[in-house]
Amino acid sequence: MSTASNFGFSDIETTVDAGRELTYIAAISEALREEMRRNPNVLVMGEDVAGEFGGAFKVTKGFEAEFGARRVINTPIAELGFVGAATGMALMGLRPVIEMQFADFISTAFDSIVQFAATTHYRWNGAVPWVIRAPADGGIRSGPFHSQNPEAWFVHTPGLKVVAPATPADAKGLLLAAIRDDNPVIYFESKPLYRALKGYVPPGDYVTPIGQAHVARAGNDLSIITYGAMLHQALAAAERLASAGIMAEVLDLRTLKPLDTAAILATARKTGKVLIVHAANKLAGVGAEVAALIAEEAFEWLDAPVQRIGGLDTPVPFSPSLEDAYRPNAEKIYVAARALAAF
Amino acid sequence: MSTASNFGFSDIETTVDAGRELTYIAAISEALREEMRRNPNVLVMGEDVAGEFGGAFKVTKGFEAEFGARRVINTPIAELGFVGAATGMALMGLRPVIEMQFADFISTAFDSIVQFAATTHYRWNGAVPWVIRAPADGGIRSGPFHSQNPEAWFVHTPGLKVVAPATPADAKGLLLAAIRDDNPVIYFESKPLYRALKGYVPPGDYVTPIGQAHVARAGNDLSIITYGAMLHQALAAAERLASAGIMAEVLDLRTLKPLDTAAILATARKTGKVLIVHAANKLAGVGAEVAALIAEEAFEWLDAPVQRIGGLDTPVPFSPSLEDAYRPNAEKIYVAARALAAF
Amino acid sequence: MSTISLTNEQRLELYYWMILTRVFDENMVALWKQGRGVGGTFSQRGHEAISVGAAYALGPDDVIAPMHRDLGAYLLRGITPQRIFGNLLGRASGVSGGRDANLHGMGDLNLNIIGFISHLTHSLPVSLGVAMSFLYRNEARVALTFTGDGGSSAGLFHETLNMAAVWNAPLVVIVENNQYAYSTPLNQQMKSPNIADHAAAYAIPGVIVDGNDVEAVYAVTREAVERARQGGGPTLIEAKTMRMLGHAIHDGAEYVPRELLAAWEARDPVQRYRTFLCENGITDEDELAELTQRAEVEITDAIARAEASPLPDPATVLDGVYA
Amino acid sequence: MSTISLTNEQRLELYYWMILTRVFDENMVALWKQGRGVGGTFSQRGHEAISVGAAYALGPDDVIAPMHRDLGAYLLRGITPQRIFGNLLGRASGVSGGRDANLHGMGDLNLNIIGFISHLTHSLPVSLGVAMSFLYRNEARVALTFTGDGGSSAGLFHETLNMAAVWNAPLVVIVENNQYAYSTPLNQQMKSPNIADHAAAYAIPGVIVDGNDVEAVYAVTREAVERARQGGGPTLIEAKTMRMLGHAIHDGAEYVPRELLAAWEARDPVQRYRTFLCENGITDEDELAELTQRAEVEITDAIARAEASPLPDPATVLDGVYA
Ligand SMILES: Cc1ncc(C[n+]2csc(CCOP(=O)(O)OP(=O)(O)O)c2C)c(N)n1
Ligand SMILES: Cc1ncc(C[n+]2csc(CCOP(=O)(O)OP(=O)(O)O)c2C)c(N)n1
Ligand SMILES: [Mg+2]
Ligand SMILES: [Mg+2]
Repeated sequence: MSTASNFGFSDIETTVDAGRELTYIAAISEALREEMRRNPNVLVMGEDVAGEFGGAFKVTKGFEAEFGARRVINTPIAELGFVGAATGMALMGLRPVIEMQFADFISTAFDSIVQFAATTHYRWNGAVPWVIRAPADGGIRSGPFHSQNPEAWFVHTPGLKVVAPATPADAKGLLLAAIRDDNPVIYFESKPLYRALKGYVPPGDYVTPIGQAHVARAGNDLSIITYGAMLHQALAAAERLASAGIMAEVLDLRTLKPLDTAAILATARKTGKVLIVHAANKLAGVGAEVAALIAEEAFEWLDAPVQRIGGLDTPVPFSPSLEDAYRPNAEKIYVAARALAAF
Repeated sequence: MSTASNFGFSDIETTVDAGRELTYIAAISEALREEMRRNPNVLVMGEDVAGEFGGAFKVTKGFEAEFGARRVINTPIAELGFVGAATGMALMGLRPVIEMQFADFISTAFDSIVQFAATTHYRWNGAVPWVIRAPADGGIRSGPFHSQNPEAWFVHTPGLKVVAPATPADAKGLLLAAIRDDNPVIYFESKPLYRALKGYVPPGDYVTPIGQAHVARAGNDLSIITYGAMLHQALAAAERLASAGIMAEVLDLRTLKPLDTAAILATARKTGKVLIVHAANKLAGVGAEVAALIAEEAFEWLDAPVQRIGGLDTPVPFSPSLEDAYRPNAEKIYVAARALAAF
Repeated sequence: MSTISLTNEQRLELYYWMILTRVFDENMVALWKQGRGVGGTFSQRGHEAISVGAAYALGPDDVIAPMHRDLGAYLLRGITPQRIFGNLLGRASGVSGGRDANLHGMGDLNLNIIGFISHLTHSLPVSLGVAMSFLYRNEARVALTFTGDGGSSAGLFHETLNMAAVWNAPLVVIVENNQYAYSTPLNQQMKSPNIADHAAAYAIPGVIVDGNDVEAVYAVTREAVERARQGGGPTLIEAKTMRMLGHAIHDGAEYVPRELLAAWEARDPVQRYRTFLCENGITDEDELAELTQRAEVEITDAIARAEASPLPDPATVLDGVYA
Repeated sequence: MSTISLTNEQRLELYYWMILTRVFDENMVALWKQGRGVGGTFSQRGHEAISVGAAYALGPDDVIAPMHRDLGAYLLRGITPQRIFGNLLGRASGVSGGRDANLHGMGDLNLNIIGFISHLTHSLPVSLGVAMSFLYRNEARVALTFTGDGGSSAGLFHETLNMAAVWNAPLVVIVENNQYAYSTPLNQQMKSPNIADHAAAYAIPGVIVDGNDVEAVYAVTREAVERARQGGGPTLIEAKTMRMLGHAIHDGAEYVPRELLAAWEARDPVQRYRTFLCENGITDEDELAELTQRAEVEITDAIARAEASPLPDPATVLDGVYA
């Protein structure tokens, strides 16, 4: 996986070869288009999603032509209000898929998400089956407001579900699962993977169940628990570790809420050494919950301190030299894993 | 400490006896009044803070009469906008102390806090010395929107400081420290302590430094790490544990960002057994960071799994029967601590 | 008092919902004064004509999203007094099953009611979304929602009205301008006292109505609802009234000038309609007394049943977080 | 072309800032096309008259909070082209020291400039707070800020104008209505095309001005600034213009009808002022060519220096999170 800087603005390939190797973003687009064909209650809304334009990253290009303006809605710049409107639609049984232009702007809709949508079923049985697609993550020289990974805010919030696919297949599978889920689901897509990562995507109706992590690589010496773009950095590190005779197991969480605690504890108990990696701020990030869970429930199996690598406790800096210092990568993972293996 | 249900609406005592035993809320009010007398750049703003009314909890009652309308500003219901306005004032060198009517409404101002105020110094050296006073916490039958403990969102966010006093003395000392700090500080006050907790408060200029935890009770058998109203539940549990021959050390974090990692690691290494307690949702809460830190840096000293008790992963339910099930208390702490001691 | 084509039967219905709301409110206040309440609660006094008059203008398939002073709307739309007292008292039988407090969280989609949330002013965009679902499915239904003068200062007021206008949504927004947001008088909230003035900038109709005149509220709401139903888009209605008691049960509202209250007391919406009905020979004091009596029985009975009903089983605390 | 009392010297100054902005922009676009850029950037073409005309109306102690199409304002207020190119290229010498991207984060309190943030429309409330600090300290200073047509749909637009009106704050808000928010045309953003209409509901002055006429922009801004300075409170100004290139450097803006662009091209603010200055004998083509030449040299030099300057030391990544 490269971190190509043209991560986002070109058109998405629409012709799929027989081997069904799709880019990550093409998988998102395909899942959405197919589900809109299957289910007339599914619609998309967000800034610039309609018309020939089809969204900042072109995920919905051609959608208005196929599905009509009623199902492909351009919104004014009013995230708080239009997520609220999506909640109203969802309460009436529609299934809006909301595109945030960048995940960074999800905070603008915060109250609509964490106070209204997240609590409504608990309070009065109102189901809110919307999905927010949030183009997240950095490494692409986009600066503090186009690089954020804000998932921890939502994992801490009762009533939401949170997913973060790392592969084209899961990009499709988790989006379908998210749309079909009767709850508000935040779907964090990884911009650096958009056009840089290709992989096999099953045709047709393919679902990755929410709540199931995936062992992306098996190993006995230590566990690397991660998600999103960092999966590929972890896999690259694991490859190098293997050359050094260290067999790392790599667990791709895929769903961040609800966490697959069984899978987390299984790998921790299996290897006894755990390194948790994510691009988001390490401090009080999702990795803290994973580490705490392991320290609580796999303690007796542990042979070493639970390690974490994450973003620094700063805004995401823009300049390449600073962003590289800010951001985890395969090299940093490799170094930490070697130390852990040697513990 | 009792959880009296009249936690908030009566006037605050203003005559202070020679022993200087003040309620928690009187200590807040005193700190604010005294600092406004000392520093003409300090002002208060928020919904209903002005006039004879003086705020939903009466913290600023009489302030407009003393300091004038210029320094005691009633705002319309526009949290996002008025926190933004406070940021502008702060950039010009004023020190606004913003009252959120309830901590639950801090999410309404989210972007102003986490995107603008928190990042401005890192991005262009703009110092934002405001304080948000956020009346937090439940146990008082106030339901999902008047009982929240949202500190974890802010601890995860780079550029903020977060404090949570548990005693009248720290209520004063941390408020003064927060006002004098050149950064945006969120000050979580505990509603259940407002009028239910009294204690000695030093006169005059008394500061509790930001970033320093406090050993509220020393002990060797296990550590209870906590903050806010739960400190008093932990102390009550420790008392009972002592009768059973178990000597618990109780660490009051006081500051949640930056965490006093030295104090946390010291107590963990000292006792080898740690129980972390907070009223906020346990899942991906501040306690997760504390547990992860310990699992990372005190691992070799640990004699038992790191335990956490927190709120459930639900909105805070209103009904007494449900809220009691939701919320940690001395009994639950006692039970968990006994099991931990026996590990 | 405006006159529109309401049958006398309908007028008595309107009156009954108002007196039921008033009796509910007085009993609720008394209950709390006796220390039998749980948490806080909001008095409804003064708002009866708005909540009842507006809700009465809807058809059964229309959706309503009331705010915290719209008890009358909940009652009229079919939430029983017992379920509401159950909510106030945190009972399992309450609308929210003991989960949400006072008049919040009282949604019931079977009755086409969206529950209220503390955070102002989220009923507006949510109702816009409800209205958009009607356009989506080509249904001739309308969404009606409410905000206070205070809530109108929030950004959502603007975002919602702007999008509703662009999308021509079948949405009616009523601002219950009761002169105060908690302790804050109107002139500290906005410079122009007429909130309906905002409508012009959205290029939608804006109407000011006497919020203490139930038939007038009914009439303007009805007109807006029918316009929306026929594709005419959203309307902003400002109903002027006065909050006659404190913001919530604990609030003595000493900050409100007594003369102001006295002036509005003379325009009490319930008493005023009573006088209108009698003076126009639509009914007489005996029949009205009977209605009051019926309301008293209904409310007293509801309180007794709600108080006698159990709190939720703590073992259910985790239930219902997810659908 | 409106006429107001500007000296010829001032007019040449206005022109210089506009041509400097234009030359900066053209060089920047070329740089990015050559792949020498870092991240994205926003073209300023079409916005020169607004950013320059408005900023020129301020006194040195007034505070300005520009948006992402106000390059001219940054230049006029004293941020050097080199520091701005340094920002765009992520250099240590950039205004934000490599921390923030493109024209964001370019605050400098020594120059009375508030930095822009991506999240729309936070410059508004922050500038309101700046204005409030002037009232607080009894200083005769004014805050000026900007938003796009797109940003005017955000709730902060309402919250800010409402509070500014109630507080009578010395604040001027200019909406740069360039017909599009990214790909979204005005009629999908709002029903009424005149954003200044909102002013009436806040009971503050609202003015529409030709955003391609630098002297007109200067004149209305100057009037609003002086009113604010004298205690007359806030003004909402809507400057109508057209975004002449894509939203950002990567955007070809195929969604904009070519005829629309052609129509606006004929009203190009720089060319128009050039014609005005020549036709009125204020200057001649030779002098103007010389100014252009001066701008070219300044910008070329700035680019060279910025490109040659180092990236930030990675060891400093943690510096400056806290004050
Ligand atoms: C976003 C938000 N901020 C603050 C509050 C606290 N609060 C509850 S009601 C209220 C006043 C509401 O005034 P108004 O909208 O005029 O309604 P009224 O109570 O007068 O009927 C306030 C400030 C809230 N519920 N939501
Ligand atoms: C809250 C928020 N949502 C979305 C965006 C993404 N975004 C950046 S610029 C833009 C369009 C802005 O349009 P307008 O305000 O008209 O300014 P213009 O670019 O036309 O000058 C959008 C949607 C943002 N920056 N902030
Ligand atoms: Mg009101
Ligand atoms: Mg625009």
